[in-house]
Amino acid sequence: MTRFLIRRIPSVALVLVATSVIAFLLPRLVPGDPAAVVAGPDASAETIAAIRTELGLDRPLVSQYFDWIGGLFTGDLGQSLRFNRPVSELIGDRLVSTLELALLSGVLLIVFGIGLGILAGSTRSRWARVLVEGTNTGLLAAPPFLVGLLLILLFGVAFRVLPTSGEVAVLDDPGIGIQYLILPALALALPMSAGVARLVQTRMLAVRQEDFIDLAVSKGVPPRRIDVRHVLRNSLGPAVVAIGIRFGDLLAGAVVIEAIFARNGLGQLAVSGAQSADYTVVQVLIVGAVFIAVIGQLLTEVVLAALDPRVRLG
Amino acid sequence: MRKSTTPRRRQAGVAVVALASLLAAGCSSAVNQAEEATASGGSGECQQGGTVVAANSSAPEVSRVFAQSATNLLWVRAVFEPLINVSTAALDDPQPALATEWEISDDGLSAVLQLREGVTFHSGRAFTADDVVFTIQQALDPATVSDVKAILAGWEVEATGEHEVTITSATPLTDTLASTLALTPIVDSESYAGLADGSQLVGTGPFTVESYTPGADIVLAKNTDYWQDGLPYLDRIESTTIGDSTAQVSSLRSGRAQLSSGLTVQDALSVTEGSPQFELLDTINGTYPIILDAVEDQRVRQAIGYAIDKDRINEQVFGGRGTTDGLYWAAASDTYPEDLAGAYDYDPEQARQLIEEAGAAGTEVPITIINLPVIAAEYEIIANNLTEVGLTPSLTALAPPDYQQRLSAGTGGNFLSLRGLNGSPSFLLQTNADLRLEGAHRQFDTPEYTELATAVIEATSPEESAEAVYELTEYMNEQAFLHSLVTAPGAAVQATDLQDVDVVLGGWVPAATCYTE
Amino acid sequence: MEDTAHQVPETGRSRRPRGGGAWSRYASALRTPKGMAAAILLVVLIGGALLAPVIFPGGYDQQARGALQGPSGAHPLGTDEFGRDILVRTVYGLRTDLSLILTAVPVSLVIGTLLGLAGYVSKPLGAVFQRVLDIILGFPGLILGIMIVLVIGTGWLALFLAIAVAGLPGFGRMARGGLLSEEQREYVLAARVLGVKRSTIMVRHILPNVVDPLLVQASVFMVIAIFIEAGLSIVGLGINPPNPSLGAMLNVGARYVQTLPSYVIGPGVMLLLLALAFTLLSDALNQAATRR
Amino acid sequence: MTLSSNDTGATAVGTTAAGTTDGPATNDAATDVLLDVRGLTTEFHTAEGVVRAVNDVSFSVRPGQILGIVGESGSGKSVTARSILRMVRPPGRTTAGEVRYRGTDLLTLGDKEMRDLRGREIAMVFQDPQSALNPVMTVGDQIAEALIVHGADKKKARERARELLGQVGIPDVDRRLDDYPHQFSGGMRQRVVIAVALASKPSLLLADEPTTALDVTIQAQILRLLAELRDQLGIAVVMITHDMGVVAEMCDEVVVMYGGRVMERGPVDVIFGNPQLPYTADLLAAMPRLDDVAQGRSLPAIPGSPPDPANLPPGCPFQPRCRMAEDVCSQQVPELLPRVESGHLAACHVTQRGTPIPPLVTAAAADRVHGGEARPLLQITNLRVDVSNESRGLFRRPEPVYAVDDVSLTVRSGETLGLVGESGCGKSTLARTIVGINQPASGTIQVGDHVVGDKSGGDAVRRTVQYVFQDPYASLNPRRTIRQSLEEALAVRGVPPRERDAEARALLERVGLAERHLDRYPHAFSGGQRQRVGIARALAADPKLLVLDEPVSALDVSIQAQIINLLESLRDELDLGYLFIAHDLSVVRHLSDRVVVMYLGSFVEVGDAEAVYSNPQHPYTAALLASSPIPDTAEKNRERIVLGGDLPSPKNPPSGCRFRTRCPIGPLHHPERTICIEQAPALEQTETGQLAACHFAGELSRAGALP
Repeated sequence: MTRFLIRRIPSVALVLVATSVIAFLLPRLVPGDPAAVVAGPDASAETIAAIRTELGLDRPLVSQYFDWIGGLFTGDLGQSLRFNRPVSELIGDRLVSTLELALLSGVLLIVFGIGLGILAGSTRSRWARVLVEGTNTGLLAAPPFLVGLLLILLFGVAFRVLPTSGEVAVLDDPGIGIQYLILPALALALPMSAGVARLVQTRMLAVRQEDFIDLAVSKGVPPRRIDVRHVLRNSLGPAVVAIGIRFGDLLAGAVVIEAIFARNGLGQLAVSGAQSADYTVVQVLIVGAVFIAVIGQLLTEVVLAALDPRVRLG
Repeated sequence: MRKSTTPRRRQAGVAVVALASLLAAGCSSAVNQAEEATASGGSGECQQGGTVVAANSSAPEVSRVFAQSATNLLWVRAVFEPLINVSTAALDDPQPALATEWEISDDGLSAVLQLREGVTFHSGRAFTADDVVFTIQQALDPATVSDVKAILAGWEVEATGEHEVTITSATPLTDTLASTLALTPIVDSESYAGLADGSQLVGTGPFTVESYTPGADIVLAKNTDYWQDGLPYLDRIESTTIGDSTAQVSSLRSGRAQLSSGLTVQDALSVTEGSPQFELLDTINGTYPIILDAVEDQRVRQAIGYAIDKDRINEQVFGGRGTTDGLYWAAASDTYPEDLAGAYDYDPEQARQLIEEAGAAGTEVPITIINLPVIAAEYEIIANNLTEVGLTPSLTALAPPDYQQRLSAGTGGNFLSLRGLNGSPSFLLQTNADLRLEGAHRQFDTPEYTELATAVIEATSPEESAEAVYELTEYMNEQAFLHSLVTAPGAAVQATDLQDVDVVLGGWVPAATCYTE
Repeated sequence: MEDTAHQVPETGRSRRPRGGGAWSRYASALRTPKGMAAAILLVVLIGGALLAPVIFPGGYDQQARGALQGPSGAHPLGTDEFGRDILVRTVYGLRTDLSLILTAVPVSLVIGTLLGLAGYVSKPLGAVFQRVLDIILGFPGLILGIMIVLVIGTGWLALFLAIAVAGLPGFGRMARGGLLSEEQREYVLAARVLGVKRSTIMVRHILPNVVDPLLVQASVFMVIAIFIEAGLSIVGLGINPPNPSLGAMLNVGARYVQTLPSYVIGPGVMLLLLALAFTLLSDALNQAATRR
Repeated sequence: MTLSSNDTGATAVGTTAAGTTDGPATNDAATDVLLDVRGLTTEFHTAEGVVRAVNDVSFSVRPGQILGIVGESGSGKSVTARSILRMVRPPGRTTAGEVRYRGTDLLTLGDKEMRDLRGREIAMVFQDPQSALNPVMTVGDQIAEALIVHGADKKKARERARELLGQVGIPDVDRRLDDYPHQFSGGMRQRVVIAVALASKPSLLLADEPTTALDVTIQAQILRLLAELRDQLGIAVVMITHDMGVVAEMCDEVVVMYGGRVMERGPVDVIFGNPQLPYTADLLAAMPRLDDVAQGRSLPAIPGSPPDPANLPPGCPFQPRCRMAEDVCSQQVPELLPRVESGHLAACHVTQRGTPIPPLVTAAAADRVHGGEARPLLQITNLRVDVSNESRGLFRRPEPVYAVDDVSLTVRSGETLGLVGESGCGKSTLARTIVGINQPASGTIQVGDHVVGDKSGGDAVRRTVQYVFQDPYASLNPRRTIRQSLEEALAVRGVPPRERDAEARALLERVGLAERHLDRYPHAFSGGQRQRVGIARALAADPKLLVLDEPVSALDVSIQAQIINLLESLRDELDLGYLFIAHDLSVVRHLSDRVVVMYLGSFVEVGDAEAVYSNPQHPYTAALLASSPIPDTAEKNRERIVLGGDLPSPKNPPSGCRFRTRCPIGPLHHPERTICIEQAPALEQTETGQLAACHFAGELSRAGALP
């Protein structure tokens, strides 16, 4: 396993370097001037120019890039242009919010995705299958924000059982915090889980056709045990891959859900950073997100290996 | 054969257990908790204590303490106080704040201010005249964002006593002193470096900064050493950022927030209409002009003025809360040229005729806007109107960095603008980016305009001033290089059980704000 | 049918695609219940969108004073904040969405596939493109779309590009996966042994067999494209007003969800139907592609 | 509506048959019969209609007996086995008949009772050990599970699992108990599957083609294991197979199935000695045999192909292919009736009347034209092929893996060089390297005057050498019609478009297909027909040499002979050279002039077919020959060399002689023979004329038996 991970280092590094260049250049391609944002709507061109100099934006791009990269290696992520604060602090303040959301929706994604998939893949009653399939198709077609709006309507307006706006850190107050977390996590996880469920279901149906299922039947193994011990474990691979890919999304990309549920997470930071040309923030977030996606991929492979001895030992 | 329920049951079981444990852990409901915070209602006596959650659509920006900024509306006057407060409702009636009284000389070129004694910064240091001098120096720094830099640049400020300041100015102070000082809150010289990045936010206001999360929220706690006895009432203010309007609306409805700013009027109305819990609150007055820098033909510019249905904009975008006199000036001021109001009332026929005369049918009218819901909504009606009279509007919607850069560089073309209406015509002509003579975003510039505007700025008596404004306004109407479409107060939403939510230039002054029984 | 002997009882899992003309297979996909539902939905939706100017000749920007009126005979879904008919705008919004996804997704499909198949021309080139696609894939959620819109400036073109670029990794990886497995197929080897030109092998043997999963993916991505449009609209970077799009309408309508629910329900249902149509289509295509 | 009328007819006859066929088996005391199947009928309800895969099948099994069920694909033999255990997959359903196990009708048991019985009383072994084991469970757990579900506690189950693994001959049990299936070789996996089946000490084992997916030497191991189990534990075995050789060697009784019906049944020696069904007789005759010298004569072949169960011919299912068919055969389904010898039943209208089955006439093969000087078409010198597929790392090169290691050979026009070896020995790699799919690491391949790999060589090679794949289905693009496939090949050859149509027809005709087949897609063909198409496509390039990679091993026995005959006549008519690769030694013998035996990337024996088969000099060759089942009951008790162990990995070949780890005369049995470990033997001339790479060449042949 370690050997496998070490083998991946060069390609991971390559991706990250390329990403850093793109992350550095892309925000700067956006027309506009961060100094103009700092200066405000009424500012004159002179004020903006003075602020540009102060922010160091008049230096050559190459030196800006290498300063940034150099900083990264010493743990300095840079200063936000707009807030004049260390980027690490800006991210740190929101990381918990995003992590909480990602973790809970990750858990929900796994529970619902795999649960729904198992349901669809193992039920033998026609009607149950039609019902589960229908739910699944509906969820597949429903975008997260629509689900979010619906949840807000349902729980925030019609039955006021759960808060629909804001957040309380789970670490500060677990009981309350988790209540704030439930709806956004659901809105994020439900539509995604439909995709995962679809994978599990398809795979289960395919695995059911495998010879080793016949062997199990011929041993006299009861159907339930077959489902769990033989079908299920062989069916999770593609779902794990999908969840692995999605988890990166959860961590870094819950932009819309954060907006709708008024959470101040990294997604919001990224959007506002992009919209206000806060290059230094955006570039770190992009590199971070790609990094997480890469880590997610590696983790996926580790989990796959845990699930499948052929990968682990072969 | 057909029952393989265990995995399913087990799954369901897991879910139930998870939910149950969650509910058990949270036997205190977040919803109830949020409601408790607001659960008072009724009106009457001011209560000591309580927390206000104030939601703003944009994040606090500490670098803009010296500017009128919507992003700082709900916290900055809680921490930083100016010498003079100017209520947005009464621009001509400035109120003492850190200055107890002031006197302007007859020629209007100098003023003496008496400062309040016994005021301390949050750090404990006493406030003196030197702090005023320091503050104004900082405001003049090229990299400082200040709305009133142009005026301050003409000032000499001198500490003529421990609690006395004398200002001498190149241009008359009569119409500008109050607004200028109201927008320049006093900062602490010792911690000023920490203001740049928000690590130290020290002022003299009724609340101290407990925590500041850049880009997200700022939490304020009661300043127990506040100079006004018995104030403030509130214990805490959480000024938080909710960018999405839907989320902000739901934060109000769910009882999380008691004060909110940055919603469009329509959104605000959707919360307040028919609701006993919320009401609208007027904040800073703003004017919403269209600047026609890229329309060469004066007749077409005039035609555009006639073509735009300002009343419908007022009604559909501003909830009917604004005025549509077509003038840039605050109607409440003494110098308001009433005769000239309504020159460009909606008259599509007239517009068509002018366009025909100019042979401009089908002319492209590119319009640059900042990508904000209100402005975009305004544009929708304008575009519809212009199409109706035979012009071809087209849109460039820009994010703030791009929009502001283009405007300051004078490459915005025709643009929709949004400016605070913070003072007299004289004040606006020196500070407002659409009107001012130097560093203006507007590209229209003629000797006549400079002359007429200078006359307004240099007027010392009210009569002189009124006449100069009249002449300037006449010229502006004729040239039609900009049309003020709507003048409307910013719309905030407040919970009805909050009392004395005062708004001055700069933002909400929470000193006297309290919950009622 | 001389002998399909070992296809009936003996084999259970040969999931090789069956032969036959491509069109007949896709036609058979549409004959399944799901395919039928998808086809009907799509015909209705696309037909409605195409005919919008005929059905509602007044266009989508007929403003009036009566803003935010509830449903009535004249305005079945009520009017929006500028007094425009919501139903009319919903149909025109559908038109916008369709105009986006039906152009951007095919473009993405073609370019993504070319990038994915680049490895056939040159292995290093293929590897490089694969890395590029990895990076795009790693971009967090909407951020890539937001950056693209910001660079280009809001409007149809920006949305088009945002959708097209977002689709590249999916198509590229799928094409590459297909290429790698097809290259090992014996009929490809057989063609190589015969000396068939590489380009001919690609066009005749590899592409047709890679196309099926790509079409399924395209159908799936149609749904995602709709979501991208909506997501960008929600952060205020959608289509330029006064053009309607389903996402932009939902974004505004959400504010009036209490006072004028039809403002959300109209475009919301339309969006769901559109997404549903493509979800069903992808299912049907998938079944057809993997049917034994 | 031929189908339904045919159906009803069959059912009517079948019912009567069930009544009358209570043959000798049921005459025995009921206790003596372990399994009694009567009138078993299983149908598949498909979109195209009802397919009766098993039609009125009756037979019985006594304790300790080995019953063979033989048949070709689609004969219903596997479905029969599944029907017994009630494991037919939907949409299949057993609709009639009885399956009495120890007197209880299994078809009427409740689900739970049936589950209890599965594994405990009746167990099953599957064809493909690669897929029959759950890849994510350790083999120990999988064996133990068979016990746990029948009520054993975990500890005991594990203990028994260990014992079982030992019993089925897996070495180093303690360590391997916790290994996963993929860590075992194919043969070892099949042993595990058998261990799973044996776990609860069943009385009856249903073995569904248990050795089909295995190599000959491994097949011999497994067959020996099954025979031992029967002898030691008294387990009855129902052996389902297509291989008459396996039946002859293993079984006591045999049931011959065709078109879903039992067509003949009886004691093995009776049926092999005196078949009363033309099908059985012809099938036996059509098999190429190790022991007869068929050179110069084509094989007797059964025309046509096995019927589609969805579309059976009326009357006797074999009638369209039967050379003795009469009118009655197409009108009436023959009943399974007792014949002269006790226990022998057959279903044939014609032989029922006592008409003897005349021997199958074989056409004399066409004269071989390769007179005079045969030119060498292909010359391979010292070829090595590296198949390590790891991409080159950033810092290191992957270790080379030579699947083909330093081999040389020559093929001349008109000549067939047979290449035999087990899977993994490198024979396919060698073949693919010749046609340019793999790249040689060193050595040269010379085709005619051109060297492969040269710039100029490519086209010449393609014009000279063509390749026929093992799996004709996989090698035809399912999306393209036969015409498109052929015309593509013709286009490459440079045939002008106008002539292609005529040329394509000619090609099809040449391989025995008709013009009407041109516009069909591959899935519309039977296996044999597809292989004909594959050959036609190869011929389209007008080659001089065909590399035939196991061209008949995926085909039914009755079809194999057709294709072999076709290849033979093509060779002789066109003066082609063949490199014929196969693992089936009898097929190779029939077709080849010279034979190469390959083991782990190297040639171990090279020589004239006659010499190699009659007098193998290398112990591996001897073992291969001895392991191949012979469809003759007389050979049942011949001496057998059963090689132990598996083929080592080419990644890490043994030092010295590569065969030494399995060699019956090597250091395993003669510790003093250290030379085998230290020194690789060279391919050298032996006294019988062929070349062999063995330090002790000829020893096993001389001794004639194992030490």
